[in-house]
Amino acid sequence: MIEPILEVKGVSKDFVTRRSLLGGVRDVVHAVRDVSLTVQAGTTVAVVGESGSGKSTLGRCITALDAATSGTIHLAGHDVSRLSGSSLMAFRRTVQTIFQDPYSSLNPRRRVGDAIMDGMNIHRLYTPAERHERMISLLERVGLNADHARRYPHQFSGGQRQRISIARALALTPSFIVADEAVSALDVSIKAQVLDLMADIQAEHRLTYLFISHDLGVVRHFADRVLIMSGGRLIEEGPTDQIFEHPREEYTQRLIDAVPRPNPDRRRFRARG
Amino acid sequence: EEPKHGGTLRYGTVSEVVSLDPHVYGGSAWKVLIEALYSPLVGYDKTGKIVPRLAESWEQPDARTVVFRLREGIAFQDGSPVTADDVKFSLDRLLDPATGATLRSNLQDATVTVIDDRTVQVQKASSDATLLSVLALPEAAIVSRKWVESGVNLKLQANGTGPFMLKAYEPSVRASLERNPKYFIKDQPYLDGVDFRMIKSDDARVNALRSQSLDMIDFVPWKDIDVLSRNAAFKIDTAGGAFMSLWFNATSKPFDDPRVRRAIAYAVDRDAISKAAFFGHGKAITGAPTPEDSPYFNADLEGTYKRDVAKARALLAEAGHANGLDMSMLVFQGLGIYTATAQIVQANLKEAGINLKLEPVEWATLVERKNRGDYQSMIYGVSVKLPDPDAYAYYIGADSSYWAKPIGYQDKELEALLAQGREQTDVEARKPIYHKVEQRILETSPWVFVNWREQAQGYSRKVQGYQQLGGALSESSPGISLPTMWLK
Amino acid sequence: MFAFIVRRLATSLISLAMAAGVVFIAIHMLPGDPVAIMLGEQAGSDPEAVARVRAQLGLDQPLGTQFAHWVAGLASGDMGTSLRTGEAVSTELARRIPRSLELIVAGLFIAVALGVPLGVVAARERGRVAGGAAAVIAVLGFSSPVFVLGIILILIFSLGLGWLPSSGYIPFSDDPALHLMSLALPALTVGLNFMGVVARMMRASLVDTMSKDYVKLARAKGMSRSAAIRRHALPNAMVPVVAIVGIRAGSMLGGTVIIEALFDWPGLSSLLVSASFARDYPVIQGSLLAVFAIFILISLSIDLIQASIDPRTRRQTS
Amino acid sequence: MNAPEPELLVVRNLVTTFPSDKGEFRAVDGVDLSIRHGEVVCLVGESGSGKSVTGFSIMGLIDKPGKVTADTLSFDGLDLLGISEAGFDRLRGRRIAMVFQEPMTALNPGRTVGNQIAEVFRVHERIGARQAWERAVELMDQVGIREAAKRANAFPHELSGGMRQRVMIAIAFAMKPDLIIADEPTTALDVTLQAQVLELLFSIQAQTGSAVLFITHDLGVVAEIADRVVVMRQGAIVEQGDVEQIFFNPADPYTRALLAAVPDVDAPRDPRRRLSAVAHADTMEAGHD
Amino acid sequence: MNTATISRFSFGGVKVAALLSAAYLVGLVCLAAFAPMLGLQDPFHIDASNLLASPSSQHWLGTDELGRDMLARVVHGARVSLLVAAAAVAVACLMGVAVGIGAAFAGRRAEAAIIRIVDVFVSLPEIFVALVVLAFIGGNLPTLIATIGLLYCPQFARVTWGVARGVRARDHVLAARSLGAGKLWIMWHEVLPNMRSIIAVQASFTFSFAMLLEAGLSFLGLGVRPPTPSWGQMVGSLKDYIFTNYWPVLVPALALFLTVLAVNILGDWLQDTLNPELQ
Ligand SMILES: Nc1ncnc2c1ncn2[C@@H]1O[C@H](COP(=O)(O)OP(=O)(O)OP(=O)(O)O)[C@@H](O)[C@H]1O
Ligand SMILES: Nc1ncnc2c1ncn2[C@@H]1O[C@H](COP(=O)(O)OP(=O)(O)OP(=O)(O)O)[C@@H](O)[C@H]1O
Ligand SMILES: [Mg+2]
Ligand SMILES: [Mg+2]
Ligand code: NI
Repeated sequence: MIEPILEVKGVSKDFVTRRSLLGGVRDVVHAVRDVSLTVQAGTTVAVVGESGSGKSTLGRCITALDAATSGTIHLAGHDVSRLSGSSLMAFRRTVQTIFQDPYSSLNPRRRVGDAIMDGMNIHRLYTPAERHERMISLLERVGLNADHARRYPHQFSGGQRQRISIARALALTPSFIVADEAVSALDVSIKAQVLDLMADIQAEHRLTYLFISHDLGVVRHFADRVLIMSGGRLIEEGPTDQIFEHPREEYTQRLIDAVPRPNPDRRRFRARG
Repeated sequence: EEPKHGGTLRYGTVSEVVSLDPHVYGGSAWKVLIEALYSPLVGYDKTGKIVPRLAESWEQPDARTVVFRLREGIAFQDGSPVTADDVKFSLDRLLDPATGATLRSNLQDATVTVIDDRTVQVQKASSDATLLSVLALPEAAIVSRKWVESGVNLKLQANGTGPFMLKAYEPSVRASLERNPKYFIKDQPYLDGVDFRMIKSDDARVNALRSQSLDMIDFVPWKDIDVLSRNAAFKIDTAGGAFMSLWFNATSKPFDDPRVRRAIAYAVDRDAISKAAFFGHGKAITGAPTPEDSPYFNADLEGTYKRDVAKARALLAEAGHANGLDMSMLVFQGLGIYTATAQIVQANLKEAGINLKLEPVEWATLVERKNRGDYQSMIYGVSVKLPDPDAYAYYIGADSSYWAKPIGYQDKELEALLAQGREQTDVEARKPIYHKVEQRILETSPWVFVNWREQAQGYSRKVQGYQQLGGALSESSPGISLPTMWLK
Repeated sequence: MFAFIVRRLATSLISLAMAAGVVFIAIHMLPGDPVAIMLGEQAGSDPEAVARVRAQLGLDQPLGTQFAHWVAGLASGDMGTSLRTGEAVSTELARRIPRSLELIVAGLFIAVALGVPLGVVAARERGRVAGGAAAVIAVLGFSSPVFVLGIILILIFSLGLGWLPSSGYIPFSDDPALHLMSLALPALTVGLNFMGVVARMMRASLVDTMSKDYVKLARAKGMSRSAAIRRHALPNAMVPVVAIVGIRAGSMLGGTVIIEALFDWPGLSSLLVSASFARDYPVIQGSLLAVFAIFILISLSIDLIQASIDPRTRRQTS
Repeated sequence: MNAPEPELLVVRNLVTTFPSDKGEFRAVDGVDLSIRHGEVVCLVGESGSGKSVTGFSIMGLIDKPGKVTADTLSFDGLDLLGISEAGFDRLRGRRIAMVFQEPMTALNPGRTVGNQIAEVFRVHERIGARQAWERAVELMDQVGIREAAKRANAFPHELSGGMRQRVMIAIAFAMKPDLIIADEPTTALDVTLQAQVLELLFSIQAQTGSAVLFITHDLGVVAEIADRVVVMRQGAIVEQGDVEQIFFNPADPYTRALLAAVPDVDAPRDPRRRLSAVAHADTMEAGHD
Repeated sequence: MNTATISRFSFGGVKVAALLSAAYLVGLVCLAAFAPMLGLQDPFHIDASNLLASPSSQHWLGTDELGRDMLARVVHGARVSLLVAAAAVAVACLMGVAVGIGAAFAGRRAEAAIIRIVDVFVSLPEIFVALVVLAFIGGNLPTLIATIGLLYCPQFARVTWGVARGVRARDHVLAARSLGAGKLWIMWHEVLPNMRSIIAVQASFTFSFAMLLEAGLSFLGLGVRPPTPSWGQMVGSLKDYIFTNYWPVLVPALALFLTVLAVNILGDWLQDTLNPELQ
């Protein structure tokens, strides 16, 4: 019953940031270096690390939004480097991304109903009437209602927007979702709502999440396994509780220690005045 | 008043001088400039009479020959003497097609012979009463063989025998002249110099005169003639030197039929055009375009084509266009007089049942399409080419290389009459011939003559000694007057 | 930075070469024969004369040969000779370009000097009468054709008050003071016409930057509102204004025909137009090439100016 | 507890409104707040609850057409509502300073950071450019920017997020103000950076004795630093009190819900994976702006 | 250029002004549309005895240089002027936007190449282009429209390119890609809706310039064929008489002026309306 849905082997990604006069490469950023990992279907794997450690880049390589410089990626039965034409379309249907910023990931000039139906339109699924019906039911599923379909993104709160992004990702009934900092921008209460919703949907559809975050509290609460990245490398990996309680790497320990605890008795920066 | 020496005349011209080649016509300002820099063998004086220039005298042994006797001791501005050889060289240069000389067709098959150092003979193959008047035009300027053959650029430099010398020149912008102290007429010119400024924009030119940054301008726009005349500070001299006409492509239907052309001649309201397009500074031509002061002027023809819409309709019906006619007309778009005239003609023709479509074009296209015969009709302003009725031959004669030739009109009867007229030198004998010529022209109407337009020079009151001539010499008037003009 | 400039110039050179080729073909395809026009009424339709003069000028050769000839000439710094005037095109351009640049620079200076304050007022007083009035004044400049504007200025300053000459170009070497006076009206016309665009751009851009956090921070530091706007918002808001001024300057090089005619200012535009009317191919080619080349330099300097205002753009521009 | 110190800032019934299509929108609706000398007060609440607007209202930086009214708005005995514009300018930056949330947008991209710090001195003290620059470099050194003399010439985009936030802090502390309003100064940073910045901020605060109004929605941070906590919701204060009282003994259900929603890093995973005790109230219904 | 900047290219948000402008323009369009039915005088009737007349009971707005009724000509002239400007804006907009968006999605090298070429076109002198077109095709209304459209196309291209460059980096474009959207889909659904308001402003600008350019071009013969009146052509020919009779030129000049003003005010209002975030 345990089968890997994602297998990443030796993936690196370089960005050229400066070119010479004739267009030759002058400067390179090694955003991801030789990363390998496997993810089992139906689980949540968190990718953790400081800003700039290559988390998003890895996510984009896995979802074929960026091409890896080297290494192989197999996801949901596809070789990601060989996607084209119909296989690309099939891949796009099964793999979805929820983006970090709930505002910028929705087109401010399009009604959210249309945004949710986009995937179905692109893949020409269902009749227009069915699409509409499905869109409404998705909206309801994420706790909104049919009236909201005709509104623009700015007319929603951050949490609502994030839920719309989720509805959009679910419209194509994917089996794998990369959630790139999907809840980082939300405040506590809304963050909680969104995480609950994601958990519910995972339970229903046996979804797999690659959950990118640097919020360790959320990760501890939400993930089955945790990967720690630093400087583009995968430096530690393991089940969530093990990582938090017995980290092997000193770096991981430092990350965990840096999290401010919601407990006035454990102050580090400032004594009570 | 006694003329005073000195001073520089600032003269604004509408046309832009782009070349100083004295043999290739380059617009009215060019003509004045060339006349100031160079001299022909003979020239015109302020009354239109032919007078000595480089030649002190001449003889016409027969109707096809002139023998010139050069003045003694005259020199080009670079100091070299003017010889009979220079005269031959200059006239031969006129005849060389590679020069593109304006007068080449007028002088076709002429031969130039040097008789001695100061005597030259010009002879045409057949009788030509116009020979002397042609050689008196500024375009027949004499240049120095040595100088030209030294490889100078005639378009940019000048070395003549005229009253003035070139001091500075920027093509199409300005030319500054200074007095030629060695000018062969004693005491002339009176001015120390002339500053030519080429100002295409009518308003800019007029405003410059008004604000006194210029002393004199040419082509005072018709709309401003009255306004400026009323201003005591300025004097406006006008003379009819050019006439407006409608040309037809006689090689194709419907204009191969003279009745159609005549119908149009009847339909046009010449007074309205004179009034509206020329602000009253035009004069209807109901007869033929011979200036009134010419001895060949024939008052009997006046009124041949008075506006008569009924007659126009009748002629059209006769020609088989009883149900009306569609035609198009090329109109040069750059000048208000053309577009205004065109619109009035359009309205006039409508009344006669002709639906005229106007095609506004720029000059180069107009030239190209006319030369290709790719047009039905067009409006054109013609300046009188010669102070001689043989001008008709250049307008519509079969051999003419005047650029109206491609209109495709040919008439044997007219050709014969024109040849006859050219062979005679006696005015009285020529008169009846040219009356017949004009009659024939009006009968066949290759062109519809519209009106004389007044050409006006405007100048401030301190400018003295200017004489405006009419007819063919209208354009040359400033050039003729320059040596004896002076500033108060 | 250096590499950026070199690369930019290299790509520009390629586009310049392409433009030159296209222009060459286009103008030679134009109907109309320069020789027929040059020779005028009487000789211009004499086929023999036309043919001989064409041969003399090398116009009878195949277009490819002519092009090769022209390019070869360019490579050795020879832009050819004007068919009409017989003058070297480079001489003619060397005379005209400075005059055009002078007019444009003076005009743009006026446009900026008037447009920027108008835009600033319109932005700062947004939603109030003063702001609306500033916006309307700005539009006044470009809401009537330039010739109408120019004539109005002549009526007022030249014929009415008699302060300035109505037209005419007086070389600086002849009389510096008169030269500046002759420049005044045409430059003012260019300036007023363009002022509106500058003002609207300025206003839009400033409204945008005024609400930026760094302006708020400047105020939080204790700066007054106007000082914060002047020192922090304005420089950054100038970026798009610089761009539009630059682009416009480029298009004005050959686009001030009407003004040059009205004020008798012998600049590049009138040369280009009269050469075009006369089909003086070498002059047309040369002027257009000069316009393109200058524009390329202008757009490069826009980028450099923008980079100096906003250092972030330094790396982004390709 | 110590004897109550004199109040530095007193706010009574602060109302800040913005015009909108549906009439006036009350972004802040009757806030009462007071801060003593040297005290750290945290302002928490969900997004859009009016935290930032409260901060800007106190700073006098609400631009037209926004409108600020209050029964009392006094700073160290000065009436901020009655004060002249120029008078307020002299206060800002010198006695009340502000740290912005996003240093990238709050720093002028076109000026060097040294210049932007030096500006504070130039605005408030009549000193030369040279001297101001030297003091800016000194200050940068104090906030832990290595090679300060060199870095002062850098443009904001050439610095890392952490360094930029240090520059912001330097600007705020430059004149050793009595009150610093810090609007989510660490939200954009990752945990390790956040820890560094907080440490810096409060070590300087300890030296200068400034009072701090710290706006955040991270309850972890609040627990770390606050003396007192103010909880806002929809423009109004729902509860305020000592940090222990709020965390251990919250009175308001909303406060309780907020606290419950914080995932605990140190607790093993709850198999039900339920966090949200806040009712699915769509607190930010459409048209909130 | 900065995209947000252009999107804020607004006037002051004075709704009354927008309303007045709209009323003026609607009135103008109606006048133009029903011009032949208004019982005006014949705009082509030439009266050589009454040139450049000032207003009278017979000719409410006076007469032009050929004695034609100015009122009739201004009203009829509105047809051509409005049509030319509107159609030219449409041409410029369609082509410019296509090029601008296309460039932004064409890849690094192609993008640089396209923009350099656009630059060349931006600097191409208007009159020269008009001349080439005129000489090749000749002057008529469709050509005029196409020419003016073509002339303003590069500016549209540059502006939309700037916006598209900003938008293409936004997350919602990435989101669309992750849904499987192709380039065309992205251009149409993700990028285009974000430039509507900028296009509105640029269009209002262009509309003004097109109206004025028509005046400039008519002296080249690229304008409308006489005697059909257009404001530009009327101003162009009547300006010659400004020193003698200032009245006639004032009429079309004022019509131009008011229209440009109205269009600009309306353009700003439209920009705000097309931006759902500002509602
Ligand atoms: N398109 C790009 N071009 C050049 N460098 C890039 C590009 N995208 C990312 N990088 C660089 O690659 C590195 C990894 O970036 P990435 O966005 O994957 O980090 P991250 O872990 O997601 O960080 P964050 O937590 O801030 O989102 C960074 O140094 C970044 O600057
Ligand atoms: N200039 C303004 N014009 C109109 N409305 C405004 C303005 N500034 C803020 N608002 C509104 O006031 C309300 C409170 O905003 P504020 O920025 O104070 O929220 P916040 O509590 O700081 O939220 P966050 O945690 O997201 O920063 C919001 O609904 C916001 O849309
Ligand atoms: Mg990331
Ligand atoms: Mg806030
Ligand atoms: Ni831009």
